[in-house]
Amino acid sequence: MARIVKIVEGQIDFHEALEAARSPRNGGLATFYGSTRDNSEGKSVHRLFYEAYKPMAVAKMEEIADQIREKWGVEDIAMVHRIGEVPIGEVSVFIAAGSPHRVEAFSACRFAIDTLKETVPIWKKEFFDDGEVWVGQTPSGRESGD
Amino acid sequence: MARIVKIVEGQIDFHEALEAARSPRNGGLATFYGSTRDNSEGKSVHRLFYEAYKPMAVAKMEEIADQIREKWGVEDIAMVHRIGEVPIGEVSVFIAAGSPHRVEAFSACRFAIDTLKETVPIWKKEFFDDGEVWVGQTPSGRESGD
Amino acid sequence: MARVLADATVGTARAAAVVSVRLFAGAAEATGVRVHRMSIEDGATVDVAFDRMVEEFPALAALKSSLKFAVNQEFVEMDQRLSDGDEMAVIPPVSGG
Amino acid sequence: MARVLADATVGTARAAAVVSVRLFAGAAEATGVRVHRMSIEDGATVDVAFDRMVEEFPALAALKSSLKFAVNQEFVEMDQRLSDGDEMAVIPPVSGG
Repeated sequence: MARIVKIVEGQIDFHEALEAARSPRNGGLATFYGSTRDNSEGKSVHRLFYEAYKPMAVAKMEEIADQIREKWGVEDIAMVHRIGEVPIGEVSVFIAAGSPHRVEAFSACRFAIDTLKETVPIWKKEFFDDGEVWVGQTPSGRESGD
Repeated sequence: MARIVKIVEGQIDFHEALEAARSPRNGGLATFYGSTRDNSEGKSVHRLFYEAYKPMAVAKMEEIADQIREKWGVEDIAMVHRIGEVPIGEVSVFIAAGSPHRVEAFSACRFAIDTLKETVPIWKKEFFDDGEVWVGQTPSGRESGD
Repeated sequence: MARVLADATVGTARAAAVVSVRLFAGAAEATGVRVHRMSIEDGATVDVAFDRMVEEFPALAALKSSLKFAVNQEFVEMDQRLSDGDEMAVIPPVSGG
Repeated sequence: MARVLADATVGTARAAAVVSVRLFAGAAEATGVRVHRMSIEDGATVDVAFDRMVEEFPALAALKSSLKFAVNQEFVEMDQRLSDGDEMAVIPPVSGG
Protein backbone atom coordinates (compact mmCIF):
# COMPACT_ATOMS: atom_id res chain seq x y z
CA MET A 1 0.00 0.00 0.00
CA ALA A 2 2.72 2.37 -0.99
CA ARG A 3 4.98 3.61 -3.72
CA ILE A 4 8.65 2.73 -4.01
CA VAL A 5 10.74 4.38 -6.69
CA LYS A 6 14.47 4.00 -6.50
CA ILE A 7 17.82 3.36 -8.06
CA VAL A 8 20.11 1.00 -6.21
CA GLU A 9 23.58 -0.45 -6.42
CA GLY A 10 23.74 -4.13 -5.66
CA GLN A 11 20.92 -6.63 -5.65
CA ILE A 12 17.33 -5.42 -5.72
CA ASP A 13 15.28 -6.12 -2.60
CA PHE A 14 12.32 -7.87 -4.24
CA HIS A 15 10.57 -8.57 -0.98
CA GLU A 16 10.44 -4.91 -0.05
CA ALA A 17 9.19 -3.96 -3.53
CA LEU A 18 6.51 -6.66 -3.58
CA GLU A 19 5.32 -5.67 -0.13
CA ALA A 20 4.93 -2.07 -1.30
CA ALA A 21 2.61 -3.14 -4.10
CA ARG A 22 0.60 -5.60 -1.99
CA SER A 23 -2.57 -4.68 -0.18
CA PRO A 24 -5.63 -6.59 1.04
CA ARG A 25 -7.74 -4.59 -1.41
CA ASN A 26 -5.59 -5.72 -4.37
CA GLY A 27 -6.76 -8.86 -6.11
CA GLY A 28 -4.07 -8.62 -8.76
CA LEU A 29 -0.35 -7.96 -8.66
CA ALA A 30 1.66 -7.90 -11.87
CA THR A 31 5.44 -7.82 -11.85
CA PHE A 32 8.23 -7.59 -14.35
CA TYR A 33 11.84 -8.65 -13.89
CA GLY A 34 14.25 -7.39 -16.49
CA SER A 35 17.52 -9.23 -16.42
CA THR A 36 20.74 -9.12 -18.27
CA ARG A 37 20.91 -11.73 -20.99
CA ASP A 38 23.94 -13.77 -21.89
CA ASN A 39 23.68 -12.66 -25.50
CA SER A 40 22.76 -9.62 -27.56
CA GLU A 41 22.14 -9.75 -31.29
CA GLY A 42 23.92 -13.06 -31.51
CA LYS A 43 27.01 -11.97 -29.60
CA SER A 44 27.97 -13.41 -26.24
CA VAL A 45 27.79 -10.76 -23.50
CA HIS A 46 30.38 -11.14 -20.73
CA ARG A 47 29.32 -8.38 -18.40
CA LEU A 48 27.06 -5.38 -18.12
CA PHE A 49 27.27 -1.98 -16.59
CA TYR A 50 24.46 0.51 -16.00
CA GLU A 51 24.88 4.23 -15.51
CA ALA A 52 22.15 6.68 -14.48
CA TYR A 53 21.62 10.41 -14.31
CA LYS A 54 20.33 9.58 -10.89
CA PRO A 55 18.24 12.58 -9.75
CA MET A 56 16.61 12.95 -13.16
CA ALA A 57 16.07 9.20 -13.47
CA VAL A 58 14.29 9.09 -10.13
CA ALA A 59 12.22 12.15 -11.09
CA LYS A 60 11.19 10.52 -14.38
CA MET A 61 10.29 7.28 -12.59
CA GLU A 62 8.14 9.25 -10.12
CA GLU A 63 6.50 10.90 -13.12
CA ILE A 64 5.69 7.47 -14.57
CA ALA A 65 4.16 6.43 -11.26
CA ASP A 66 2.06 9.62 -11.28
CA GLN A 67 0.86 8.87 -14.81
CA ILE A 68 -0.08 5.34 -13.74
CA ARG A 69 -2.10 6.68 -10.83
CA GLU A 70 -3.94 9.04 -13.16
CA LYS A 71 -4.52 6.51 -15.96
CA TRP A 72 -5.54 3.45 -13.98
CA GLY A 73 -5.93 4.58 -10.36
CA VAL A 74 -3.03 2.30 -9.45
CA GLU A 75 -1.23 3.67 -6.39
CA ASP A 76 0.56 0.59 -5.16
CA ILE A 77 3.63 0.44 -7.32
CA ALA A 78 7.32 -0.33 -7.03
CA MET A 79 9.90 0.61 -9.64
CA VAL A 80 13.49 -0.26 -8.82
CA HIS A 81 16.46 -0.03 -11.17
CA ARG A 82 19.88 -1.39 -10.37
CA ILE A 83 22.98 0.40 -11.63
CA GLY A 84 26.69 -0.32 -11.71
CA GLU A 85 27.99 -3.74 -12.63
CA VAL A 86 25.15 -6.28 -13.00
CA PRO A 87 26.23 -9.91 -13.34
CA ILE A 88 24.71 -11.82 -16.28
CA GLY A 89 21.35 -13.29 -15.37
CA GLU A 90 20.74 -10.97 -12.43
CA VAL A 91 17.84 -8.56 -12.38
CA SER A 92 18.52 -4.99 -13.48
CA VAL A 93 14.98 -3.66 -13.19
CA PHE A 94 11.96 -4.73 -11.19
CA ILE A 95 8.41 -3.43 -11.45
CA ALA A 96 5.45 -4.43 -9.31
CA ALA A 97 1.94 -3.02 -9.64
CA GLY A 98 -0.98 -3.98 -7.46
CA SER A 99 -4.61 -3.20 -8.15
CA PRO A 100 -8.05 -4.47 -7.16
CA HIS A 101 -8.44 -5.87 -10.68
CA ARG A 102 -5.87 -7.60 -12.82
CA VAL A 103 -6.33 -5.62 -16.03
CA GLU A 104 -5.16 -2.41 -14.37
CA ALA A 105 -2.26 -4.21 -12.67
CA PHE A 106 -1.01 -5.55 -16.01
CA SER A 107 -1.54 -2.23 -17.80
CA ALA A 108 0.34 -0.35 -15.09
CA CYS A 109 3.24 -2.81 -15.04
CA ARG A 110 3.57 -2.86 -18.80
CA PHE A 111 3.35 0.92 -19.10
CA ALA A 112 5.95 1.34 -16.35
CA ILE A 113 8.62 -0.77 -18.04
CA ASP A 114 7.83 0.47 -21.57
CA THR A 115 7.96 4.12 -20.50
CA LEU A 116 11.01 3.60 -18.31
CA LYS A 117 12.91 2.19 -21.26
CA GLU A 118 11.94 5.16 -23.41
CA THR A 119 12.31 8.12 -21.09
CA VAL A 120 14.40 7.40 -18.01
CA PRO A 121 18.04 8.50 -18.32
CA ILE A 122 19.76 5.20 -17.63
CA TRP A 123 22.29 3.62 -19.96
CA LYS A 124 23.49 0.07 -20.39
CA LYS A 125 26.90 -0.92 -21.59
CA GLU A 126 27.51 -4.42 -22.90
CA PHE A 127 30.96 -6.00 -22.90
CA PHE A 128 31.75 -8.61 -25.56
CA ASP A 129 34.81 -10.65 -26.40
CA ASP A 130 35.86 -8.11 -28.96
CA GLY A 131 34.67 -4.84 -27.57
CA GLU A 132 32.01 -2.94 -25.70
CA VAL A 133 29.03 -0.82 -26.63
CA TRP A 134 26.59 1.58 -25.02
CA VAL A 135 23.33 0.00 -26.06
CA GLY A 136 21.29 2.24 -28.34
CA GLN A 137 24.27 4.28 -29.41
CA THR A 138 26.17 2.12 -31.85
CA PRO A 139 28.51 3.30 -34.57
CA SER A 140 25.82 2.54 -37.12
CA GLY A 141 23.37 4.69 -35.24
CA ARG A 142 20.81 1.91 -34.80
CA GLU A 143 18.81 1.83 -31.59
CA SER A 144 18.27 -1.21 -29.42
CA GLY A 145 15.16 -3.30 -30.01
CA ASP A 146 14.06 -3.89 -26.50
CA MET B 1 14.17 -23.27 -18.05
CA ALA B 2 11.24 -25.49 -17.42
CA ARG B 3 7.53 -25.74 -17.15
CA ILE B 4 5.68 -26.07 -13.86
CA VAL B 5 1.93 -26.63 -13.89
CA LYS B 6 0.28 -27.63 -10.68
CA ILE B 7 -2.50 -27.39 -8.17
CA VAL B 8 -1.47 -27.24 -4.55
CA GLU B 9 -2.97 -27.11 -1.11
CA GLY B 10 -1.30 -24.68 1.22
CA GLN B 11 0.97 -21.81 0.31
CA ILE B 12 2.39 -21.57 -3.18
CA ASP B 13 6.16 -22.00 -3.49
CA PHE B 14 6.94 -18.80 -5.39
CA HIS B 15 10.65 -19.40 -5.42
CA GLU B 16 10.30 -22.74 -7.18
CA ALA B 17 7.88 -21.24 -9.73
CA LEU B 18 10.10 -18.24 -10.44
CA GLU B 19 13.14 -20.46 -10.84
CA ALA B 20 11.26 -22.54 -13.43
CA ALA B 21 10.59 -19.47 -15.55
CA ARG B 22 14.09 -18.03 -15.20
CA SER B 23 16.88 -18.68 -17.64
CA PRO B 24 20.04 -16.86 -18.69
CA ARG B 25 18.55 -16.47 -22.17
CA ASN B 26 15.47 -14.71 -20.77
CA GLY B 27 15.68 -10.93 -20.56
CA GLY B 28 12.12 -10.57 -19.37
CA LEU B 29 10.05 -12.34 -16.75
CA ALA B 30 6.45 -11.33 -16.16
CA THR B 31 4.49 -12.62 -13.22
CA PHE B 32 0.96 -12.38 -11.90
CA TYR B 33 -0.20 -12.95 -8.34
CA GLY B 34 -3.94 -13.33 -7.89
CA SER B 35 -4.97 -12.98 -4.31
CA THR B 36 -8.17 -13.14 -2.39
CA ARG B 37 -9.57 -9.72 -1.69
CA ASP B 38 -11.23 -8.63 1.52
CA ASN B 39 -14.32 -7.52 -0.38
CA SER B 40 -16.44 -8.52 -3.36
CA GLU B 41 -19.03 -6.24 -4.92
CA GLY B 42 -19.07 -4.10 -1.80
CA LYS B 43 -19.53 -6.97 0.64
CA SER B 44 -16.91 -7.95 3.18
CA VAL B 45 -15.46 -11.39 2.47
CA HIS B 46 -14.48 -13.41 5.57
CA ARG B 47 -12.96 -16.43 3.99
CA LEU B 48 -12.52 -18.22 0.69
CA PHE B 49 -12.48 -21.76 -0.48
CA TYR B 50 -11.34 -23.14 -3.83
CA GLU B 51 -12.33 -26.46 -5.33
CA ALA B 52 -10.87 -28.04 -8.47
CA TYR B 53 -11.63 -30.89 -10.82
CA LYS B 54 -7.99 -31.63 -10.33
CA PRO B 55 -6.93 -33.90 -13.24
CA MET B 56 -8.92 -31.86 -15.77
CA ALA B 57 -7.72 -28.57 -14.28
CA VAL B 58 -4.09 -29.67 -14.63
CA ALA B 59 -4.76 -30.89 -18.18
CA LYS B 60 -6.33 -27.55 -19.15
CA MET B 61 -3.41 -25.66 -17.60
CA GLU B 62 -0.97 -27.82 -19.58
CA GLU B 63 -3.04 -27.00 -22.68
CA ILE B 64 -2.67 -23.28 -21.94
CA ALA B 65 1.09 -23.72 -21.58
CA ASP B 66 1.13 -25.54 -24.94
CA GLN B 67 -0.80 -22.69 -26.58
CA ILE B 68 1.65 -20.18 -25.12
CA ARG B 69 4.58 -22.12 -26.53
CA GLU B 70 2.91 -22.16 -29.95
CA LYS B 71 1.79 -18.52 -29.93
CA TRP B 72 4.89 -16.82 -28.52
CA GLY B 73 7.59 -19.48 -28.32
CA VAL B 74 7.56 -19.13 -24.53
CA GLU B 75 8.60 -22.39 -22.91
CA ASP B 76 9.63 -21.21 -19.48
CA ILE B 77 6.37 -20.93 -17.63
CA ALA B 78 4.94 -21.65 -14.22
CA MET B 79 1.23 -21.84 -13.47
CA VAL B 80 0.29 -22.74 -9.92
CA HIS B 81 -3.18 -22.65 -8.40
CA ARG B 82 -3.89 -23.10 -4.74
CA ILE B 83 -7.07 -24.86 -3.61
CA GLY B 84 -8.84 -25.45 -0.31
CA GLU B 85 -9.15 -22.70 2.24
CA VAL B 86 -7.18 -19.58 1.22
CA PRO B 87 -6.84 -16.88 3.88
CA ILE B 88 -7.79 -13.36 2.80
CA GLY B 89 -4.85 -11.58 1.20
CA GLU B 90 -2.94 -14.75 0.38
CA VAL B 91 -2.16 -15.74 -3.17
CA SER B 92 -4.52 -18.19 -4.87
CA VAL B 93 -2.88 -18.25 -8.27
CA PHE B 94 0.63 -17.48 -9.48
CA ILE B 95 1.84 -17.24 -13.06
CA ALA B 96 5.41 -16.62 -14.22
CA ALA B 97 6.51 -16.43 -17.84
CA GLY B 98 10.06 -15.90 -18.98
CA SER B 99 11.15 -14.98 -22.49
CA PRO B 100 14.13 -13.41 -24.22
CA HIS B 101 11.97 -10.32 -24.86
CA ARG B 102 9.49 -8.66 -22.58
CA VAL B 103 6.55 -8.36 -24.98
CA GLU B 104 6.24 -12.15 -25.23
CA ALA B 105 6.67 -12.55 -21.47
CA PHE B 106 3.80 -10.14 -20.78
CA SER B 107 1.60 -11.64 -23.51
CA ALA B 108 2.16 -15.15 -22.19
CA CYS B 109 1.49 -14.17 -18.58
CA ARG B 110 -1.65 -12.25 -19.45
CA PHE B 111 -2.97 -15.00 -21.70
CA ALA B 112 -2.28 -17.61 -19.03
CA ILE B 113 -4.32 -15.92 -16.32
CA ASP B 114 -7.11 -14.79 -18.67
CA THR B 115 -7.50 -18.26 -20.17
CA LEU B 116 -7.16 -20.00 -16.82
CA LYS B 117 -10.04 -17.94 -15.47
CA GLU B 118 -12.19 -18.83 -18.47
CA THR B 119 -11.47 -22.49 -19.03
CA VAL B 120 -9.88 -24.23 -16.06
CA PRO B 121 -12.36 -26.11 -13.86
CA ILE B 122 -11.67 -24.44 -10.54
CA TRP B 123 -14.33 -22.78 -8.42
CA LYS B 124 -14.19 -20.16 -5.71
CA LYS B 125 -16.61 -19.85 -2.85
CA GLU B 126 -16.85 -16.62 -0.92
CA PHE B 127 -18.15 -16.49 2.63
CA PHE B 128 -19.83 -13.30 3.81
CA ASP B 129 -21.45 -12.24 7.08
CA ASP B 130 -24.83 -13.23 5.77
CA GLY B 131 -24.13 -16.16 3.50
CA GLU B 132 -21.86 -17.77 0.98
CA VAL B 133 -21.72 -17.99 -2.78
CA TRP B 134 -19.93 -19.93 -5.49
CA VAL B 135 -18.58 -17.07 -7.56
CA GLY B 136 -20.05 -16.99 -11.05
CA GLN B 137 -23.08 -19.01 -10.13
CA THR B 138 -25.33 -16.65 -8.22
CA PRO B 139 -29.10 -16.85 -7.91
CA SER B 140 -29.42 -14.00 -10.40
CA GLY B 141 -27.26 -15.87 -12.88
CA ARG B 142 -24.67 -13.10 -13.22
CA GLU B 143 -21.06 -14.06 -13.81
CA SER B 144 -18.09 -12.69 -11.93
CA GLY B 145 -16.31 -9.67 -13.36
CA ASP B 146 -12.72 -10.64 -12.95
CA MET C 1 -33.85 -45.50 -11.87
CA ALA C 2 -30.50 -46.23 -13.50
CA ARG C 3 -30.81 -49.87 -12.52
CA VAL C 4 -34.28 -50.24 -14.08
CA LEU C 5 -33.02 -48.64 -17.23
CA ALA C 6 -30.01 -50.92 -17.36
CA ASP C 7 -32.24 -53.95 -17.08
CA ALA C 8 -34.49 -52.63 -19.83
CA THR C 9 -31.45 -52.08 -21.99
CA VAL C 10 -30.37 -55.64 -21.59
CA GLY C 11 -33.97 -56.72 -22.34
CA THR C 12 -33.87 -54.99 -25.74
CA ALA C 13 -30.38 -56.30 -26.44
CA ARG C 14 -28.81 -52.82 -26.48
CA ALA C 15 -25.41 -52.66 -24.82
CA ALA C 16 -25.25 -50.84 -21.49
CA ALA C 17 -22.61 -48.29 -20.62
CA VAL C 18 -21.61 -47.48 -17.09
CA VAL C 19 -20.65 -43.85 -16.82
CA SER C 20 -19.47 -42.05 -13.74
CA VAL C 21 -20.74 -38.51 -13.46
CA ARG C 22 -18.78 -36.04 -11.35
CA LEU C 23 -20.35 -32.94 -9.88
CA PHE C 24 -18.56 -29.89 -8.51
CA ALA C 25 -19.08 -26.68 -6.57
CA GLY C 26 -22.70 -25.47 -6.72
CA ALA C 27 -23.84 -28.57 -8.61
CA ALA C 28 -22.36 -30.84 -5.95
CA GLU C 29 -23.92 -28.78 -3.18
CA ALA C 30 -27.33 -28.60 -4.82
CA THR C 31 -27.49 -32.39 -5.17
CA GLY C 32 -25.42 -33.50 -2.21
CA VAL C 33 -23.58 -35.78 -4.63
CA ARG C 34 -20.02 -35.61 -5.98
CA VAL C 35 -19.82 -38.84 -7.97
CA HIS C 36 -22.76 -40.71 -9.41
CA ARG C 37 -22.43 -43.97 -11.29
CA MET C 38 -25.06 -44.32 -13.94
CA SER C 39 -25.97 -47.09 -16.35
CA ILE C 40 -27.14 -45.83 -19.70
CA GLU C 41 -27.46 -47.06 -23.29
CA ASP C 42 -24.09 -47.22 -24.99
CA GLY C 43 -23.86 -44.21 -27.30
CA ALA C 44 -26.40 -42.11 -25.41
CA THR C 45 -25.65 -38.39 -25.52
CA VAL C 46 -24.54 -36.14 -22.69
CA ASP C 47 -27.92 -34.43 -23.06
CA VAL C 48 -29.76 -37.67 -22.33
CA ALA C 49 -27.44 -38.51 -19.46
CA PHE C 50 -27.99 -35.09 -17.93
CA ASP C 51 -31.78 -35.47 -18.22
CA ARG C 52 -31.47 -38.72 -16.27
CA MET C 53 -29.44 -36.87 -13.65
CA VAL C 54 -32.18 -34.22 -13.38
CA GLU C 55 -34.82 -36.91 -12.84
CA GLU C 56 -32.76 -38.23 -9.95
CA PHE C 57 -31.56 -34.85 -8.65
CA PRO C 58 -34.22 -32.24 -9.52
CA ALA C 59 -32.12 -29.40 -8.05
CA LEU C 60 -29.93 -29.63 -11.17
CA ALA C 61 -32.75 -28.36 -13.39
CA ALA C 62 -32.36 -24.73 -12.24
CA LEU C 63 -28.62 -24.81 -12.94
CA LYS C 64 -28.79 -26.30 -16.42
CA SER C 65 -28.42 -23.09 -18.43
CA SER C 66 -25.17 -22.23 -16.62
CA LEU C 67 -23.54 -25.65 -16.88
CA LYS C 68 -20.90 -27.00 -19.21
CA PHE C 69 -19.99 -30.64 -19.61
CA ALA C 70 -16.82 -32.60 -19.98
CA VAL C 71 -16.18 -36.18 -20.95
CA ASN C 72 -12.87 -37.73 -19.98
CA GLN C 73 -11.63 -34.26 -19.01
CA GLU C 74 -12.39 -32.52 -22.30
CA PHE C 75 -15.19 -30.02 -22.72
CA VAL C 76 -17.87 -31.43 -25.02
CA GLU C 77 -21.14 -30.39 -26.60
CA MET C 78 -24.44 -31.84 -25.39
CA ASP C 79 -24.62 -34.19 -28.38
CA GLN C 80 -21.38 -35.96 -27.43
CA ARG C 81 -21.99 -39.71 -27.19
CA LEU C 82 -21.00 -41.70 -24.12
CA SER C 83 -19.30 -45.08 -23.93
CA ASP C 84 -18.79 -47.57 -21.16
CA GLY C 85 -16.24 -46.35 -18.64
CA ASP C 86 -16.49 -42.69 -19.57
CA GLU C 87 -16.13 -40.03 -16.91
CA MET C 88 -18.66 -37.28 -17.47
CA ALA C 89 -18.36 -34.03 -15.49
CA VAL C 90 -20.96 -31.40 -14.73
CA ILE C 91 -19.09 -28.09 -14.78
CA PRO C 92 -20.64 -24.99 -13.19
CA PRO C 93 -19.28 -21.59 -14.29
CA VAL C 94 -15.60 -21.67 -13.42
CA SER C 95 -14.21 -19.02 -11.08
CA GLY C 96 -10.58 -19.88 -10.47
CA GLY C 97 -7.87 -17.29 -10.32
CA MET D 1 37.15 29.02 -24.88
CA ALA D 2 34.43 29.46 -22.29
CA ARG D 3 36.62 31.92 -20.41
CA VAL D 4 37.29 34.07 -23.47
CA LEU D 5 33.60 34.15 -24.18
CA ALA D 6 32.77 35.17 -20.62
CA ASP D 7 35.19 38.09 -20.82
CA ALA D 8 33.67 39.15 -24.13
CA THR D 9 30.22 39.00 -22.58
CA VAL D 10 31.23 41.32 -19.78
CA GLY D 11 32.84 43.59 -22.33
CA THR D 12 29.53 44.10 -24.17
CA ALA D 13 27.62 44.54 -20.89
CA ARG D 14 25.53 41.41 -21.43
CA ALA D 15 24.94 39.35 -18.26
CA ALA D 16 26.85 36.06 -18.04
CA ALA D 17 25.27 32.79 -17.00
CA VAL D 18 27.28 29.97 -15.53
CA VAL D 19 25.81 26.67 -16.57
CA SER D 20 27.04 23.23 -15.62
CA VAL D 21 26.76 20.68 -18.38
CA ARG D 22 26.60 17.01 -17.48
CA LEU D 23 27.56 14.26 -19.89
CA PHE D 24 26.72 10.58 -19.65
CA ALA D 25 27.46 7.18 -21.14
CA GLY D 26 28.83 7.44 -24.69
CA ALA D 27 28.94 11.24 -24.55
CA ALA D 28 31.03 11.15 -21.37
CA GLU D 29 33.34 8.54 -22.85
CA ALA D 30 33.77 10.35 -26.16
CA THR D 31 34.81 13.56 -24.41
CA GLY D 32 36.43 12.22 -21.29
CA VAL D 33 34.31 14.72 -19.37
CA ARG D 34 31.35 14.18 -17.03
CA VAL D 35 30.74 17.72 -15.81
CA HIS D 36 31.75 20.89 -17.61
CA ARG D 37 31.14 24.36 -16.23
CA MET D 38 30.52 26.88 -18.95
CA SER D 39 30.00 30.61 -18.99
CA ILE D 40 27.55 31.75 -21.61
CA GLU D 41 25.30 34.76 -22.30
CA ASP D 42 22.26 34.72 -20.06
CA GLY D 43 19.31 33.51 -22.14
CA ALA D 44 21.43 31.64 -24.68
CA THR D 45 19.74 28.54 -26.07
CA VAL D 46 20.67 24.90 -25.51
CA ASP D 47 21.57 24.81 -29.20
CA VAL D 48 24.15 27.56 -28.75
CA ALA D 49 25.51 25.95 -25.58
CA PHE D 50 25.88 22.63 -27.33
CA ASP D 51 27.72 24.26 -30.24
CA ARG D 52 30.19 25.70 -27.71
CA MET D 53 30.60 22.21 -26.25
CA VAL D 54 31.35 20.83 -29.72
CA GLU D 55 34.04 23.49 -30.25
CA GLU D 56 35.68 22.34 -27.03
CA PHE D 57 34.99 18.62 -27.45
CA PRO D 58 34.81 17.86 -31.19
CA ALA D 59 33.95 14.18 -30.56
CA LEU D 60 30.43 15.33 -29.65
CA ALA D 61 29.71 16.39 -33.24
CA ALA D 62 29.24 12.82 -34.47
CA LEU D 63 26.77 12.07 -31.68
CA LYS D 64 24.59 15.14 -32.09
CA SER D 65 21.77 13.55 -34.06
CA SER D 66 21.24 10.90 -31.37
CA LEU D 67 21.30 13.24 -28.38
CA LYS D 68 18.53 14.71 -26.29
CA PHE D 69 18.93 17.50 -23.79
CA ALA D 70 17.63 18.24 -20.35
CA VAL D 71 17.72 21.39 -18.27
CA ASN D 72 17.28 21.06 -14.54
CA GLN D 73 16.27 17.43 -15.06
CA GLU D 74 13.49 18.03 -17.57
CA PHE D 75 13.79 17.16 -21.23
CA VAL D 76 13.84 20.33 -23.34
CA GLU D 77 13.94 21.39 -26.96
CA MET D 78 17.08 22.92 -28.47
CA ASP D 79 15.57 26.42 -28.29
CA GLN D 80 15.23 26.27 -24.51
CA ARG D 81 16.97 29.32 -22.96
CA LEU D 82 19.52 28.93 -20.20
CA SER D 83 19.89 30.97 -17.03
CA ASP D 84 22.63 31.31 -14.47
CA GLY D 85 22.90 28.21 -12.29
CA ASP D 86 21.09 25.89 -14.71
CA GLU D 87 22.15 22.26 -14.98
CA MET D 88 22.11 21.18 -18.60
CA ALA D 89 22.45 17.48 -19.46
CA VAL D 90 23.54 15.82 -22.67
CA ILE D 91 21.44 12.65 -22.91
CA PRO D 92 22.51 9.86 -25.27
CA PRO D 93 19.83 7.33 -26.31
CA VAL D 94 18.61 5.79 -23.07
CA SER D 95 18.89 2.03 -22.65
CA GLY D 96 17.76 1.24 -19.13
CA GLY D 97 15.64 -1.74 -18.27
